[in-house]
Amino acid sequence: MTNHWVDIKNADVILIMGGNAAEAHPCGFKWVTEAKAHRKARLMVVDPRFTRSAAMADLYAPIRVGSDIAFLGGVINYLISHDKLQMEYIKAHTNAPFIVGEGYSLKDGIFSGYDAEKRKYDPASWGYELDKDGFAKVDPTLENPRCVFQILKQHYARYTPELVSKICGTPVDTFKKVCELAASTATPTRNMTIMYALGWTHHSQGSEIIRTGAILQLLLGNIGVAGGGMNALRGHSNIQGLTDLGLLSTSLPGYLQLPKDSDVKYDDYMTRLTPKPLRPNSTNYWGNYPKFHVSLMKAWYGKAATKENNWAFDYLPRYDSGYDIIKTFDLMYDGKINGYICQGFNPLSSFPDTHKISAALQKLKFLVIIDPLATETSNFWQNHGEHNDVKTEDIKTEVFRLPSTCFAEEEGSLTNSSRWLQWHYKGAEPPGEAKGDPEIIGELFTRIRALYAKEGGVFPEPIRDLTWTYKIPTSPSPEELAQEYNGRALDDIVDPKKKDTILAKKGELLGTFAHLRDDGTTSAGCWVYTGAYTEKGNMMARRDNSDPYGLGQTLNWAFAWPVNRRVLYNRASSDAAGKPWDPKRKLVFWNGEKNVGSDVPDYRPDAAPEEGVGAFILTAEGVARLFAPTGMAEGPLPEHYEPFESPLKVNHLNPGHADAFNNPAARMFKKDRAKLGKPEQFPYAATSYGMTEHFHGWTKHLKGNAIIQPEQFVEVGDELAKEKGIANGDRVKVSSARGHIEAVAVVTKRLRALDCGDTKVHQIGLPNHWGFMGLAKKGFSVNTLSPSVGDANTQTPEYKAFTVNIEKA
Amino acid sequence: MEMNRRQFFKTCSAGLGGSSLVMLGFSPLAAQAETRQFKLARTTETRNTCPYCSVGCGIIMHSLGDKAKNATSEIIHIEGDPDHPVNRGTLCPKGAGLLDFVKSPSRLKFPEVREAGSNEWKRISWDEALDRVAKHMKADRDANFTAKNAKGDTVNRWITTGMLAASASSNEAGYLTGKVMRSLGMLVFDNQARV
Amino acid sequence: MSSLQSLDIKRRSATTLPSTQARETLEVAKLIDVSKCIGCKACQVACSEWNDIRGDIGTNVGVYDNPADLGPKTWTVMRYSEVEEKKGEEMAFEWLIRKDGCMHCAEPGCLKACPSPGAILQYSNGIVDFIEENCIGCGYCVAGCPFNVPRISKQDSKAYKCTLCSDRVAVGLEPACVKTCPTGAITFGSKEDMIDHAAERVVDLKERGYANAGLYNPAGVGGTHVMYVLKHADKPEIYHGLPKDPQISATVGLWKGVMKPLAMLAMGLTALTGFFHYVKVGPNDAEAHPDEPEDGNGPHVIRSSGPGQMEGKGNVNPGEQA
Amino acid sequence: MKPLIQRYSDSDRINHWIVAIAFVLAGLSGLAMFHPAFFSLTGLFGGGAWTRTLHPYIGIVMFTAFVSMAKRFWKHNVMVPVDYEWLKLLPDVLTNREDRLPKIGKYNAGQKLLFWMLVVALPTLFVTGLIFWRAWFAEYFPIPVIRLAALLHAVAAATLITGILVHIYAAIWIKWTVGAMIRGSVTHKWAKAHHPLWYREVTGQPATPPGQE
Repeated sequence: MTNHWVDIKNADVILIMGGNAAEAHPCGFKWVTEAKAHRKARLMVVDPRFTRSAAMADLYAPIRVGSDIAFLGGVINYLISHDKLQMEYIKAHTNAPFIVGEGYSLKDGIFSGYDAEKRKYDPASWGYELDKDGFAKVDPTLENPRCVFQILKQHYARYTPELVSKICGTPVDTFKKVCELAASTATPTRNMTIMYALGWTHHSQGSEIIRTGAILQLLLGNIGVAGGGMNALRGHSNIQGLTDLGLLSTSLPGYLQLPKDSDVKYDDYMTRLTPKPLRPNSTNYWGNYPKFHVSLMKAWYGKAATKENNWAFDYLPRYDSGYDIIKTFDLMYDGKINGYICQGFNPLSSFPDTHKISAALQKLKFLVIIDPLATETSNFWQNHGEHNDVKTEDIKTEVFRLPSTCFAEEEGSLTNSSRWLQWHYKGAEPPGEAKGDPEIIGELFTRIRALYAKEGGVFPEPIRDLTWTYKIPTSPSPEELAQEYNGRALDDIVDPKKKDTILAKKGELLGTFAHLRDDGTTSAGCWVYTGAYTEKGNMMARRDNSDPYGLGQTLNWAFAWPVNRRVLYNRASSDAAGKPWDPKRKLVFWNGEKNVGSDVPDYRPDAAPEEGVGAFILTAEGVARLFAPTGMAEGPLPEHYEPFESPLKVNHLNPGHADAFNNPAARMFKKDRAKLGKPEQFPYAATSYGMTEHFHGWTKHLKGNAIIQPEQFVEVGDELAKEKGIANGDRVKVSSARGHIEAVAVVTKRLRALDCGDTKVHQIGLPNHWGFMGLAKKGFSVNTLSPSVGDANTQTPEYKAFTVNIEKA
Repeated sequence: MEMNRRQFFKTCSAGLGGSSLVMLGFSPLAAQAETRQFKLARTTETRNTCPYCSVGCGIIMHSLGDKAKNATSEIIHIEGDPDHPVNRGTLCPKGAGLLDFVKSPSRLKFPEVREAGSNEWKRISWDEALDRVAKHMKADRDANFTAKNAKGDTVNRWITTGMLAASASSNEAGYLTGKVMRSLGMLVFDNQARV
Repeated sequence: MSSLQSLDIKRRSATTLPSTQARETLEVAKLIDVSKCIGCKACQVACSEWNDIRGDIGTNVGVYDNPADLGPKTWTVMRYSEVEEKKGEEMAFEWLIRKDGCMHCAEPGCLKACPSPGAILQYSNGIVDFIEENCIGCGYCVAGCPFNVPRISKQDSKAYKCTLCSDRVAVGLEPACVKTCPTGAITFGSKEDMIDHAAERVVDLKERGYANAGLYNPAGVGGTHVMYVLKHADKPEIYHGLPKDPQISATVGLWKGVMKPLAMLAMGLTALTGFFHYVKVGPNDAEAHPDEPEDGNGPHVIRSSGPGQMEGKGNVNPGEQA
Repeated sequence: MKPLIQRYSDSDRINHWIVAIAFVLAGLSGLAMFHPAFFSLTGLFGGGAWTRTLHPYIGIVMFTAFVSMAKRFWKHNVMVPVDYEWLKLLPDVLTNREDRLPKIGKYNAGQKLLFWMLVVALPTLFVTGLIFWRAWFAEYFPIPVIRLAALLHAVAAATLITGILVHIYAAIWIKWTVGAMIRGSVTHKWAKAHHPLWYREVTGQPATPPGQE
């Protein structure tokens, strides 16, 4: 989240789209009801279903699954055509004035630089026009036809209300009401917050949907302000933490990246990942990449990482491509993966195309499960009739199931959506012989290291040299690990501006990542977390919940990364001159000497307004990127494309170009593309999601939750049900090109048929909480139906938009 | 309670006896009416965070005993932490049911292995389980480690064994897992952020 | 009599004498603001977790209402209704979700109907509580309650319902469902505070187009210690059958009201009349009349209306008649 | 030893006393649950819960036994014109001036009315009792029906008890009547005095009521 949970109470308008906060984050949703009760805020929900969030909304708009970019593009069109823009904010804090190079173009939904075979773009043509010093040219008057603002206007001129209504199926008048309510926050004294979750990420153009939301918020001046922001409501208690710690295929901790094959030399890697500022006044904080990287390598390899061996650069694996879960299980399906470790994860239920996942798992030589619960994946080799029809004797996988502790039996920190690292304590002994995760990993690693020491083996150096200074080698303690990722001074750190002052003495825990060095004199396992465990103690365990400014800024509760900033880009809560947009909701402003306020400035504290330092310190531009020349796989501006399985036969935005029907840059393997359903056999749009009573597949193992939602069901609109002769409570069979499931039908008025031009689109809801294990009634994995195709940038599977057929069972 | 045959006869004899007793003034005292005793009166409180969604609600776990050595601290109740600035003591239907997670009959208790082709779990010791896994991993790494790519550049990667890390494990466990798996050269490595 | 001093008893079931009246304690109330309720069932789970009760894992019959009804191990349950109602000028689709459970009436129908002394207590703070040790499992409370809340367990034939967490309130804590409610739809405090809070909420709801928003605190049962804020207070029945003007049914009123003294009187007077009649008129003894000639020597006719009785079979025990 | 006339057969009497005993037990347990003053009567049945458990079963015994009794006695209880005459002379009945009463058969009008009251009350008790028998049947009935059943049950029970009190008193008041139901036989005098037509019927003697010649 750019802001945080409690800050939602400061909002005047709340848009919940691509998420269902009332059901998936009820205690966070409290702050929506607080905003409604105490600020007269208005809640609007845009969702294919009338969810329990919609039950609380002042305005609900139905939408066809997968057409979010068209909807948001339409709102942007409305803002521009009705001049409902916060122009001062746009000029001060966005790259609207930047001038784009001539090479850029968009025709029939395809941007310049597209290679049709490789389904890849070369972003070179999207770059800014640079001056002789390498800085981007700007036109403060915003008149230049190739400045970002004009290109944006031109781009979204096509998203007229009528076309949006035809693509999304949302009635025009309802759509206009959403636009008016959003437009009402174009003034400095009214802010809108957007709360989204997997409803936006689970698409083949998920990242671009989120960028469209960000553009919308920037045009309204709602980023970096109290009650504003782009707020991703993360799914798991520590999904934010593990993302920050770089537990993703090509990542390193702190959003650093692993080297590629093409980074043959250390300098290639460094130059590729250390950006140059695009404006003279841009902080361009990523320019400190070497400090973070070297500190990481010192934390991991200690003395073995020296300047001479480029800080143990070759100890890091280089990647030829990402190994996301769709690619992984495709390789596994082809027998190219021998071993797999599932720690607290249930792929058989949560990955797309369950039959393919099951077939892939059967090819494994060994599978290791580390989990507190008995999951479906651990029993993938058992035949459970229609719910898991496999031949046990033919499956040769050796499966190890290791019992781990649950939250109550372990100590450590979790990072929530608001980037708060919160420490928790152990309250009970684990059942039986269960062990904590650090102990299991510690035991495993020390044995592997011992085997390499005894028997030798291939490239043992990184295993031998990995720092392991834990008092109990087989069971590293949470404090030791927290101190390691926080980072230490390996030598006295001197203040570059004032040579006599020592910022941190040798051996001390560092207080901020500003003290990190690229000369090997500092270590930090995860630079964004520096400041979590300092000489002043465990900041994550702080419990002072005082809120001195009444804006919900509880800076002394736990620790928020980066350096306890609670609202990111909070300098943008003031104008160019440093004066707050809204005097009643001040975040960070210039008080004549310093940038101060109710939050730790996301900005150089002593940067005076005259210096014109941009408020977005991590971008090379120094300001927010309406137009993104780099970073996105499918284009600098979000464009609407259909999901890979769409009930429509044509993309009404770009009917002319075959490649522009769905995301031209999304990767899909041949065998998965062959299993895409056509509207003729599978006419109904479907989306899979979670209910408030259950947490994914965990809580079906819990009696309390099994009672309140005992049996698998699908939600069917009453019009479609009448057509198909399905009565409420009947058993129905839902099938896609990849398989079928059976469940009870909940016939409801909360799912309406949508008119998308000449096609009437029915939508079906598929909650995914059941399986062949647990206390609740046995059920099917809903992902038996979902397609194996992911977002072009993150490869997050398209769980939220595919097509199915339905009939009485 | 419903009458069955054995109870019927027992009743008749008791009824006769009982009524005669009543006549002699020995009527059973009206039971002491009492609301339920407050069950948290002497429990130990431990602060924790709900493991489910990313609101990160604060919870208080009440466990038996006062941490005396001989008393195993069993959790008997979990409630919201009123001091936590986000949930202020509230919990959603999942958080409010956390006790059933700690107590779930599906909790795994012992390391088990399913041998190739077998159709049942076999309980094994931690040592055996970890040794066999370590051997599997080393064997696969040694067999399939890619030191150089087709062009001959150093890549040092191992892509034939992968891992999915738990998004409910702590930052400390996550950091250690990341550090260990990268030291082995693992690229097939993800967590729930991917889905 | 309850051993918890802080919960003084105002009224005991099946007890003709008044309970202790000396102390005046704070009257508490739980306010359920349906307009803020997201139907997440956290209150159901918190209630079952606090009270250590778990209903059965049922089936889905096509609705979200799980469990389908209150039960001996389900003391509160969410009821879902999909309706079209007026909002401002035009009709709008609404998903009304109401937390059902004991209303803790000021005039509790259950307590009035209960035949067992001390099985149902009304404390001076307004809580109506079932004391299961004294419950005889007759089910009268089910008949007495205007909201159909009490449930009799098939397992132990005891009556169960929401206790408004009398054990927590007794030590000064708020009920478990109140504490856990994520959106603060359920609030707890003095009845006075809750009425004020409800008034604030009604103002906000009226501004959002719900002209008939109001507080549901039915006078028919003397007001309740569980109150609702409803967007459509003029039509409570659309909230899955919330009674419009609940009160103790006339039939129960009769049965547990006038019938009792009337019946006692009838039986008492009959017995007394008989006794004094006997005192006055004395026995009617045919044997006291003088003998008649036919008396002594008539034939021994032993014949009765019963079948199979053989004539003349003397079965009279001579000693009997003397 | 005076000669006797058979008034009730053995099975009549057994049947009657089964109903009577069941009535007492059902009555006491019913009253225990009807009025708080009587709640201590639950002690006779081993406590409140046992009282609630046993009452319906006892009620069923009473009802079934009464059905067979009704089959036996209903013919003698059909109202005839002379009964209404008898009723008009109630003051004479109550002051033992039987001589002024018309000649009546096996049962007088009071007894007949009681019989028909029972024929109404007991089935009502049975049906309404089943309806709100919480353990087995109550769940199948809507609550308003249960409320009505409870009320009718109370009304029928009160009527029944009052009626039986009169019945018991009458049996004590008219001497030797209890003996008639216990041993089954009455003396000639008793029969002639109280039930002359019945007397004539069983003995073939013209019955001249005592004190009238």
